[in-house]
Amino acid sequence: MLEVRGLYCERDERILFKDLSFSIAPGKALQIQGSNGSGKTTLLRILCGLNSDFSGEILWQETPVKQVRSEFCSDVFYLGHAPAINRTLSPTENLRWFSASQGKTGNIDISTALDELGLAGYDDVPCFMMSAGQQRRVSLARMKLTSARLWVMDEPFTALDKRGVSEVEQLLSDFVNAGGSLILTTHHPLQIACDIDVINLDSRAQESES
Amino acid sequence: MPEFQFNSLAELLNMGGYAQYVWPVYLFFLLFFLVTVVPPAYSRRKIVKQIKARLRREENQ
Amino acid sequence: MNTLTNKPASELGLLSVMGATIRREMLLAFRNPGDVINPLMFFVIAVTLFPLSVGTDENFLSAIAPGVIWVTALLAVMLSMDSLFRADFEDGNLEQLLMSPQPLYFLLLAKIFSHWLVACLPIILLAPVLASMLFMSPEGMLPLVLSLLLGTPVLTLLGGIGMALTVGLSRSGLLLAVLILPLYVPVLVFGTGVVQAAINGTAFSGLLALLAALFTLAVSLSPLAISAALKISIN
Amino acid sequence: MWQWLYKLGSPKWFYTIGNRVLPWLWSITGLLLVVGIIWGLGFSPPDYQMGDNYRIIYLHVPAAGLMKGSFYMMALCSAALLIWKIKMADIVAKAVAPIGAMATLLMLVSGSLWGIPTWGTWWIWDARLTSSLLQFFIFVGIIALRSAIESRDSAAKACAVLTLVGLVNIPIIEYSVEWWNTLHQGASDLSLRDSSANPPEIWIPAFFTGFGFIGLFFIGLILRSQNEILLRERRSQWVKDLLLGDNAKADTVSGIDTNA
Repeated sequence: MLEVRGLYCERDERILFKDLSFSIAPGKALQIQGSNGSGKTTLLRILCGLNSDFSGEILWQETPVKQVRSEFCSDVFYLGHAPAINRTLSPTENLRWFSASQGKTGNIDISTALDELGLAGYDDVPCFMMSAGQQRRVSLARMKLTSARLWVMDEPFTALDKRGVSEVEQLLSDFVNAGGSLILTTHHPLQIACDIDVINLDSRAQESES
Repeated sequence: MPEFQFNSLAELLNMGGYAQYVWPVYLFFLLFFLVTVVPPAYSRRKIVKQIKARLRREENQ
Repeated sequence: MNTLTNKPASELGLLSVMGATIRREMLLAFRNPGDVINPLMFFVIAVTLFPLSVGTDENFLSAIAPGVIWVTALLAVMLSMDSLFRADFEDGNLEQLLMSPQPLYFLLLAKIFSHWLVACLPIILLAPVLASMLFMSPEGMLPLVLSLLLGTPVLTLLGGIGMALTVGLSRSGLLLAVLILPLYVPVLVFGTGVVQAAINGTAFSGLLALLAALFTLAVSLSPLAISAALKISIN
Repeated sequence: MWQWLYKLGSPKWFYTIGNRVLPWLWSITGLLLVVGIIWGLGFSPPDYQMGDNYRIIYLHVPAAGLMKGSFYMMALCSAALLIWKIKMADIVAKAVAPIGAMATLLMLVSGSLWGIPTWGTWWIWDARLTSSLLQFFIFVGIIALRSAIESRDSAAKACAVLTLVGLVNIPIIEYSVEWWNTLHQGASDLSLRDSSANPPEIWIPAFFTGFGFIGLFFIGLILRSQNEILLRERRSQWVKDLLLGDNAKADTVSGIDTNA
């Protein structure tokens, strides 16, 4: 589905990775590992087209991403460091705009999505009145609304409590087992019941230096 | 062949009464010239010195 | 619940996506009334400062009125720009905006139109009141409003470029002014020109047409520059 | 042709060619400027109307040309950076900005000093002076933006976008200032009025200084670009070889012996 060939990226004169090639098929998960500053976030942002300081090829369904940007965007769900939740708006209002900006109205309605993330009753509370973990849940509720086939997630478990983590892990493995593709970074020992490939950016850097 | 237009150095400096306008412009040009050339040449020395120092440090390690 | 079977029930057209964006921005303005009130109050207070500094001579004030109104309106628009992308940049919504499958050009137009509605429209509505406080002759009122109606969108679009370039910087207010004010000159020249011409009793429709040309140019080109600048800023 | 462009995009090539070109450029530029200035100050016949004051023109006009030329060059480099991602283009754009700003300042200073005897005041809201002032602000804005953004790559691209926005806007600004100037009955413009009354030789020194300015521009461009190249490539092998391998060469990189 997504294929990366010969990716090279340097930032501030430091080579983050070079000759990085991998691909991800439907029904697979890919975990990017690496220490702080090893370029995990940069890699995810490059994959999503949010960072263009790289050379190499990124193919989506065998076509360069640049040529099919619109289709690619509607098939990719990106969860970044920042929750993408406006603190002034309520969860419902936030998610409504998210759905609209995807150009789609999912057939799950927003309050069901919020219920499933354990936010029943918080539909119309402004987000600034919620805790960091709750805001994270609002952000994660977008998983229920997107119809994307590739999820790119940067530290999805930040700020979640134990139960939240296992709930989200359940959602992720359901998604992958149903034929979705998942690329994620996490410092948390991942417990999802599906095929997981691992790319370690640290060991790659050591190889290329020696 | 063009002729020199002024009879004396004093006349040249006087610029037909326009000295206080003409000469400052030429002085400002001198400044422009210096600003274009001197700071880069100066910082070149600094940069070369820095890089050399770093390279030597790395060699010694 | 299986996400993959959650295929879209319906695809939203571009217009409804733009509509949703405008609704969201309106809602935000409604929740943060400061976005509306602060530029307006700046406009009113800054105009008030002029009679206090140059005196209340009726002839003099009426002579400078078009310029004063236009310059303060311009500054108010520029100062209001900070709210255009700042919050979205900080909470990550800007990334989502750039990842939207919808054409960014139109999403940005929707956002800028909302900003114009929130920050500029009140200024335009209040401008005749302040102009008459400065004893501007009544023939200039309608042209003043018309020129502001055509000019302030251009100011917002150009300001959007500056804001998109500087949104990644923590303190960008003065830098924005340095970047953007020189580009505001044509709008200011033709905008005040319209009002002056009307007061002098000469034809001003040609100047309005020039403003309209600037408007068209800005609407067609600025969103491209803004999207390029935003992509740079989120890196 | 493409081969050549590709080479120009290589910092190493630019650096070494710059070193080879500089001595020549120095001598030609020096000659042109010295001849032009001496001729202009001493040998040109005085203007029949403005007397010797017109001798300012030999610096004013080339400075105005440099102002325009620098901006077009920056715009060209910006386009090259954004479209083809040529890093060298950004190095050049960064090097040109301060030179262009200084040239604009020279144009403004010479224009207003010229204005004192002509208009009786050092500043007048003349169309050309005003739009040059705005051009100066645009230069300053681009330099300020670059220094404000920490990440070098982001700064490069942001400046490129701003430069291109400026490129679209400058004709509009000039047109609007022109119109504004006629509306407010500005003074006569800065030019040799009715210059047909003067012999054509009066323009010869301008030719010399004009090309001298172009030479000076390229000297500044090469020097600044080379500095930037050294900074950016300081970890590369060729810089190591250059600086450690051949000391004598490295110290005379600017074309003048900096050890002196």
